Amino acid sequence: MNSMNSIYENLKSKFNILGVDYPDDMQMAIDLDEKDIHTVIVYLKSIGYTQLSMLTCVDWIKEGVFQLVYIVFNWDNGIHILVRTKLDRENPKFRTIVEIYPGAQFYERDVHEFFGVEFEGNEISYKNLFLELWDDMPPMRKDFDPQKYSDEKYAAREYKSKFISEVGGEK
Amino acid sequence: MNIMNFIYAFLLLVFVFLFQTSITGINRKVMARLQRRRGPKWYQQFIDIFKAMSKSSTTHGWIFDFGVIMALGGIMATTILIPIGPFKAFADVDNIFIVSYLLAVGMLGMAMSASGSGNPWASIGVSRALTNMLAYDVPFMVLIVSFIYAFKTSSLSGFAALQQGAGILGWNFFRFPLGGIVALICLQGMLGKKPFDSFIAPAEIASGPMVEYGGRHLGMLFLLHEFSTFIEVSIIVHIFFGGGATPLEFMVKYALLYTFMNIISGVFPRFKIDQAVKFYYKVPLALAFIQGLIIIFTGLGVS
Amino acid sequence: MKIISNNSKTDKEDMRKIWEKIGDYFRANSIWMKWYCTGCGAIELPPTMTSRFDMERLGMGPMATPRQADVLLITGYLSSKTLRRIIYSYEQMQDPKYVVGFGSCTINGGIYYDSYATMKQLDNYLPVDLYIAGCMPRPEAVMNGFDTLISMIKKGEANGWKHYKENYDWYSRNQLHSLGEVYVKDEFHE
Amino acid sequence: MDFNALILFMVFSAVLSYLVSKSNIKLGAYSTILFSLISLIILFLGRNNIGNEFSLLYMNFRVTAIGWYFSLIMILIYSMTAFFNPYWMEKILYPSSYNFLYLFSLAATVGLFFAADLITLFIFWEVVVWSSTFIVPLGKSRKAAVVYFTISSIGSMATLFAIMFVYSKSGTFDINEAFKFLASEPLTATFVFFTFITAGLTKIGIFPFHIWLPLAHGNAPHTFSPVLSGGLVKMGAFIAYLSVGILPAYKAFSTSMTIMGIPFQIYLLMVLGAISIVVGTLMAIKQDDVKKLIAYSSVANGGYILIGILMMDQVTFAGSLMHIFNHAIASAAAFLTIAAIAHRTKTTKISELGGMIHKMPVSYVVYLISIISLAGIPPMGGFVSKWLIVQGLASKGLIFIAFAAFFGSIGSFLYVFRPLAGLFLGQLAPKYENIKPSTLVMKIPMVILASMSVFFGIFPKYLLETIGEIQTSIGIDPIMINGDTITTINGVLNTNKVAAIFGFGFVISLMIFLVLPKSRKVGLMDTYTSAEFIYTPELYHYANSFYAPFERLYKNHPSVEKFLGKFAVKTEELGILVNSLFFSHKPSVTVLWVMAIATLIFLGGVDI
Repeated sequence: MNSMNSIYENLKSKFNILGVDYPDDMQMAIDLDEKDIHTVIVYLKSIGYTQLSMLTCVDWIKEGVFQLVYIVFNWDNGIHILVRTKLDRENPKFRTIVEIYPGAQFYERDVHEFFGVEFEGNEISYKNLFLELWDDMPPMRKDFDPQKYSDEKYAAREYKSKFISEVGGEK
Repeated sequence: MNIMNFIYAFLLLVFVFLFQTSITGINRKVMARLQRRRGPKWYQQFIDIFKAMSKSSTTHGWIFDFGVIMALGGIMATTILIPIGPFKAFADVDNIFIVSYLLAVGMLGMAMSASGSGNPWASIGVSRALTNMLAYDVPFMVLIVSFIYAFKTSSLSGFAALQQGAGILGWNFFRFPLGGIVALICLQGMLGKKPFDSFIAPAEIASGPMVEYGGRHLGMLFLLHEFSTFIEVSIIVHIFFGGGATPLEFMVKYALLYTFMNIISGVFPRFKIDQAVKFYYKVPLALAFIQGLIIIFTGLGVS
Repeated sequence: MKIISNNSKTDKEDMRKIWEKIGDYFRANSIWMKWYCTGCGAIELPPTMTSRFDMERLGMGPMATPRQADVLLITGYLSSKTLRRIIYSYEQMQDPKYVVGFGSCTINGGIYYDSYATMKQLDNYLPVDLYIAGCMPRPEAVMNGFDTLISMIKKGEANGWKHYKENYDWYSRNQLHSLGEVYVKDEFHE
Repeated sequence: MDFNALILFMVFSAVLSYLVSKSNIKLGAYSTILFSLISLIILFLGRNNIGNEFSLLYMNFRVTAIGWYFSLIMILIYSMTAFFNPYWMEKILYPSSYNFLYLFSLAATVGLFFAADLITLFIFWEVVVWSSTFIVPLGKSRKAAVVYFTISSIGSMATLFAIMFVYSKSGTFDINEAFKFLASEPLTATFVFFTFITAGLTKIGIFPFHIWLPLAHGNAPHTFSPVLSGGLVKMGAFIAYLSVGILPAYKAFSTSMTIMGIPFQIYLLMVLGAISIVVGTLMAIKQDDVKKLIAYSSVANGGYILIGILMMDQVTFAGSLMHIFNHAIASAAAFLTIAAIAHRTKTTKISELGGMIHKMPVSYVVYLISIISLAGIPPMGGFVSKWLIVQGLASKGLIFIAFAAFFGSIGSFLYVFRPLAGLFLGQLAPKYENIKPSTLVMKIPMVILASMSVFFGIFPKYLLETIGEIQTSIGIDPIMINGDTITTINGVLNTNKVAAIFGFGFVISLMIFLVLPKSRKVGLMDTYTSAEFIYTPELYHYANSFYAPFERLYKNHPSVEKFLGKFAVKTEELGILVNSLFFSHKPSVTVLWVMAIATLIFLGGVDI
């Protein structure tokens, strides 16, 4: 565990880290303010975290906040670092990191399509990726009700009664 | 060339259809038993053909239809040329070169209509089929040339007659073992059976040329497949296994040879098309040349 | 498990012409299958084909393209994107054609009943001749289902394709309501 | 109307068409059609002229049966292709000189075939080479003309040398007498045989000299390449015939060593013919430009013709003479259809075209018939000639030559099908959506040539009887033919019966087709796409690198062009070396030579 502490000490000395957490062995999560994300990611990439494993978004609807999570991975020491930040939920805007990790292009398209987070600087993030002809709010948000959408969009089969026993088990 | 010939020809076609389709049905059962399953009814092949013919179909233009008609017409014409035992629909037309070149009419007709359908899978399948033809046909023809030089005849019944006298050992398959091996390998390519069937690979190129056929086109192409199988196997039976003194003898030899080839194809994976060409131009071609030189210079086995 | 077949009518007298009867006999005994591997049911088909159950006994075999196939097996849940491709593929098949729905996802949406992407009842969009219940039906159930399909075809009851042709507008209205439009342009095939 | 008037008329018509096209180009082009058709009729009707001799401006001619046969083919090809001239007038740089050269080269070829002595033969040979060399650059590239001329001049210089050598020995130029003395001297006969036949090899395009064919045919104006491939290549066959038929090759080489029963000199040339079949087929399968493809197919078919002529026996020789006729018609018809397409779509590349059948069905049918004949498939004429050649080879037991023959004929299925699938069938590109079909005047020659292929495929009697006459006039026993049943030593072919059976089979399959339930017409884009929606026909058309797996097998093959290129570079370096040694101004070189000479004198002890 000492290597994790040394990395944390090293980061703590350079950046203003709001919080730290160790969700699993070989994993370290650090919370940062919005504006530090780019500098930290560039620094991490320079010291060996060459792979962006994941960029995703978590919808904390009670706090009215979107949480962006960047997971970067170092092939040499095998450690994942989760860089997390919080965005205002009403109009979530953020700068793209395509110049740092070109692979982020599709992750940002995915996050935009399912959460509605705008990424300036990555112009194709506005095109849809998985959903075809989608006509409703981004579906991964907690305030989206899939059951209502499904019932209204796809006609369900009407059964005379909920349970077979009521029907008397007709052949 | 009078009306009787054409009636004989029509009866020959009907007989070949019944005989060959039931043999295919039996072979499907043999293949199933090879894979430890029960396999379909023996007349399943008839049902498949008639079912395909009973369905409606779509066409992509006049060349799509004309190609299929020309292909089946060409193959039927070639079937008429083939003698069955002593019986021949038309006198002295069963020259080996006429048969193999008229076979090409069927191949060209199907190729034309397949690429006329506008589907790239079909054109890829056709380009593989023609390359496959270039691979298996050349060693076989080199062999045939040396046989013609040795036996001074190039008609199938002529070849068969020369081997009738001396029982099993009189067959060319045993008098020219190298030639016999080359012939069987080339027959496997002609039939488009397993090791050399990359041109109708179902998973790879969506069954190649057959991709756009449904309904009556598919039924006619099944017929075409049956007739062309009959032609190819009977060429080998006439030249290498002594044809048939009686039609029954010919049918028995035919059935055994075709089943043997099916069993071989049951246990083989599939060659890529350029592997098939490389294979044919190494072993079979060398054997064909060796056999040819033996025949021409030493005359061993000809007397 | 009772197999629900959606157009099971009482056996009224048989008004098919002799030619159709013969055709139905052939079509019943040799059904070529274009299985469209959607969802988790496709894995049930190899065991149905291989030595233990051997579907070829019934005259059934796989075919590569919709043009050659008679029956379209829908083996699992259908997202809206897949449903568009299935409708396109169904329309490419030659009449008479049949549709068999595998598993509860095609009958009533199954475990994905509340998903925003999957449809809940297949026969709103395609004329389904036969459903095979189960999540997913084992090869025994699949073979039993095929047997029922064969007897339906023999009796001339499996004419979902006629039903599709006759009230095509009802089907296309359902399709457009659920899918927006069937023939879409996407980024990769401009 | 004896033939010296014919030759005069043709030369005069060339000049006349030049003058006419000076005033009005279109009229000039139509005059080429008119004059070539008139000369065709004169020649055809003047068949009884065979045997008489005449002389013109101290050049004497003799009308032989084979000469008449060759010139009939030549004029037929020229007249049919002339129908296309009017449409290319504005595309060609100097149209009036094109018309003149077109008819002038025709007159020269006819003169060549009727030459009585070697000098006239050589004169007309050079006239043809010069006139066609001037026509080729009117198309796209000068380089093609340069390569064409250099290789033709290699041939003509060698033949000129042979003629002069023979004259010095025999004292006469007359074709029949000049070569008689060679029968007794095998060594000089071999020498004369090889030098005299080189002109033929270069013109047919046999293996080492085949480089000019794709260049010249590919870049010549569209309306001249049919003549180049159908007609001019046959002149080479005439020279090959002279060097085997008139020059007593078999008698002279009877004492020399034989391979498989054939004198080694002739067998060597047959091996060259076999190599050119294989090379022509392999290169034709690879081509993307249809004109180059058909040019390489002419190389392959030239190989067949050479092998047939060199055998000089009853069956193979008849097969090759008939193959000259069939190949001339079929490759001319194929080139004409490609010219008709290029006229509308401005390109002959397979990868840029597709689905032409929907726009030009007549050219499709003509192209189909001509490639069936080129590939040698039964109902067409090509089959009869290839059948004869293969029967002859089989009866002589030449399995290596037969291997090349079969490789060529089955390989021809591949390369004839590539344009069929890539150019005519498949998806129609939207940019060719509204092109008009070929005009009526274009359709006439195409239909005539195609129907000729079909006619001579079913009734080869008329053709084979004239060939039989030629064989008797040369002294080999003629092809046995009685009412369309061709009998050879070990094979019988009755083309009527084969055609009737093919028709019978076709009728039965047509009836089966009509009995079954009707099919619904669907567009080309409504096709199996593994359930994906497609909207761009060009992306869905499979045309370029059609035989990719097969082409990969011989991707980096040794090529004559590269070899010659390296050879040229080596000679250049040698030249620079010599220049630097002997012609440089540097004093050190002169000092070197002074010392060298001094030491030589010292060593040699020259007694001054």
